[in-house]
Amino acid sequence: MEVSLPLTFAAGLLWGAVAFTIVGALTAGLVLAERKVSARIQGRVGPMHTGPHGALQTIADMIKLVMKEDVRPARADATAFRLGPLLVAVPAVLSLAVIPFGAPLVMRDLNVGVLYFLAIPGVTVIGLLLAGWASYDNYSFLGGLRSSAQFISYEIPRSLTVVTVVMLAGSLSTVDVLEAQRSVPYVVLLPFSFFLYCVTSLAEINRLPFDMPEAESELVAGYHTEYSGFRWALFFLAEYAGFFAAAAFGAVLFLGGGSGPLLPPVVWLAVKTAVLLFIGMWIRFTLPRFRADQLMRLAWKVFLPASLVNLVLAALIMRAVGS
Amino acid sequence: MSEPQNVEQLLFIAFGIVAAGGALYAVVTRSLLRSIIALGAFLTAVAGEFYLLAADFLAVVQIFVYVGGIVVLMLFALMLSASGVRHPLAAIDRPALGAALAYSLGAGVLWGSLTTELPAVGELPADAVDALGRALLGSQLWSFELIGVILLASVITALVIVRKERR
Amino acid sequence: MSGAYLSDVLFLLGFAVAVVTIPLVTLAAFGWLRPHYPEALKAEAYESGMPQASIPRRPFHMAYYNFALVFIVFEVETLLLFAVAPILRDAGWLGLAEVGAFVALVALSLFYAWRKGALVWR
Amino acid sequence: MTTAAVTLSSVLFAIGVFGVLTRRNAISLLVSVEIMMNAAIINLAAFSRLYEPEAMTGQVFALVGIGIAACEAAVGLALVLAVYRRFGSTDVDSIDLLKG
Repeated sequence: MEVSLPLTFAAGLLWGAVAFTIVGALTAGLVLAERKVSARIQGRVGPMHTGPHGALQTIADMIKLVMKEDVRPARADATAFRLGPLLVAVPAVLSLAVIPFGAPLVMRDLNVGVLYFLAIPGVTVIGLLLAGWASYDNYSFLGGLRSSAQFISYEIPRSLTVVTVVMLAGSLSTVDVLEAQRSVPYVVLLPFSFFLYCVTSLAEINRLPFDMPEAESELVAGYHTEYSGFRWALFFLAEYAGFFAAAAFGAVLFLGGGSGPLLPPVVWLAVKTAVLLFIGMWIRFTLPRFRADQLMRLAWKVFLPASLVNLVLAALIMRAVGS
Repeated sequence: MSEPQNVEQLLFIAFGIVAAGGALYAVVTRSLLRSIIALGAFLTAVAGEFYLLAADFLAVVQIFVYVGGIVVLMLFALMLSASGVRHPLAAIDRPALGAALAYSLGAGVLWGSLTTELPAVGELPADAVDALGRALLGSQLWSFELIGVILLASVITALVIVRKERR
Repeated sequence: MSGAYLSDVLFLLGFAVAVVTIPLVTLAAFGWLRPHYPEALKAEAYESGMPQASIPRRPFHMAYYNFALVFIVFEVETLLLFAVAPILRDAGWLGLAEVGAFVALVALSLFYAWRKGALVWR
Repeated sequence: MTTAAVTLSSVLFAIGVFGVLTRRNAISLLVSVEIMMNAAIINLAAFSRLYEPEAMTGQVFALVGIGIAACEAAVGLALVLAVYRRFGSTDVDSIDLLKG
């Protein structure tokens, strides 16, 4: 063993802290970017007052959020109410541990990295259900149920789509998947998988046009109706952490991650992730929202069969072409 | 102190304590919600044990299926069956008798497994995930296809049970 | 060999400890900065300004459970596909046929659930 | 490690047995059964390193065990809900066909 064990633990602690900080900073950046992008798309200017062109707006928002009163409904189940946001936010950040950010910044190359990335966010569902149930509020309850139903429905086609990548790469390690894309990124070989991955990921992280669970016109704010201040901020953080993780993982799986000419890998990965994030925002402000029944029908009757067909076709073509 | 074997042993015991604690809380608490949350903690600790036992694929499957699946299913069932009840509670019957029986059964199992002569830990395959896949498509093919059949059967059964009662 | 597993666990444990501790510490650290004015009205559940009309502990539709049920079955099937996917490239036509039979079973369960109307959101 | 694993497995199994014997609520029963199931799977994972470690037989069996646990939970909870809708309770004692 080249690295001593206590050092490995310390490295884990350090990377955990780094990942959380990155996510915090990214959330601030992404919220601002999203406001500006949405403003541009909808012909507005977005936040302008705090800092030059409103650049410090989200910093001000963050300060506001940690300073806000922490209100809990009188009839809420205290333990579950506290546990909910943690169980939503922590897995979202934990899943980042296997994303290879480039040569010096591979946090951890697990043998089952791809599966780890898909499995950990599944814990989020428990958090959503707990938060909705514990609040003792009709909107929260329905919001929690809908969110979790949507999440589990899209988890299947998303995972099935990733199977094709694993099949081609011949490994479950994220680093090996990158290695296998040396010559040609998988977006060229598996364009349909890439499309399916992007759409189902958007749905799984509850973003428009798939943000039914939080449809403010119907359910107020969904499962986090009763949350305020920092606890609410954790849900918010989780949403953007999930958005970022899905984009970065998509860049690793389909776009060749950090490979590219001239610039260092981290920069290339950042550029590719940013492109995917921008597409996500673009979609959010361009398409209308789906209805709950349409969402579920899409997941089970369109995306799931499509991902199965995609898998079979990919396997057959791979076999016929021969490596 | 940082001898790998000792650290491994220590971690295994630590996870074991969390697992046993979670399991114990899950069976003795009266609150059904807490029981299920404790089950989640127990299952996560067991996933850690799997990883230490060189079964990393199994550990991830444990998180995926048990924590992200079965626990969620139980929460759904709890919430479906708790109309009008703020904190669903469940009674515990004759704990002394149950404890005595469980203790003697557990002690019997423990005695049995500790007195059995077990072979030493063998050489593990270099690429465990690969080996698992080969086993599933090779010597263990029947179990691979069998799970598929069982899963199909359980979809049919469960949907029939759920549908029958609908009026 | 087993050292790799051990250090993976240690790393992930450290990672998890950090990720769980940071929000808890932040929450506690800003506790003294936060205002705290408890009020009976504030602790009411939100219902657009009206008193809570119905309690949120009522039976919701079975459709939710149907989806959860089909979900868990498909999850196990997906994981098994993950287990065999890495070796499929050099498993030959036979391996492909074996996995094909499994995928057919998956498709059959989907078809059954579809026909039974379990995939309809009501 | 093997000793620790079989010890842990026995302890968890006993806890599961306790739950099954003392609980009347159907969901609690399933929780206890899952604990026993996991105890068995720990043993399978541990024995995978002892018997035919190259062939991964133990781990394949553990995988089958997890799959079966998932089926059991799906069918079991479907039964729980059917019972609940019929008898208005998830207590197994409330199942009384004569009253049905």
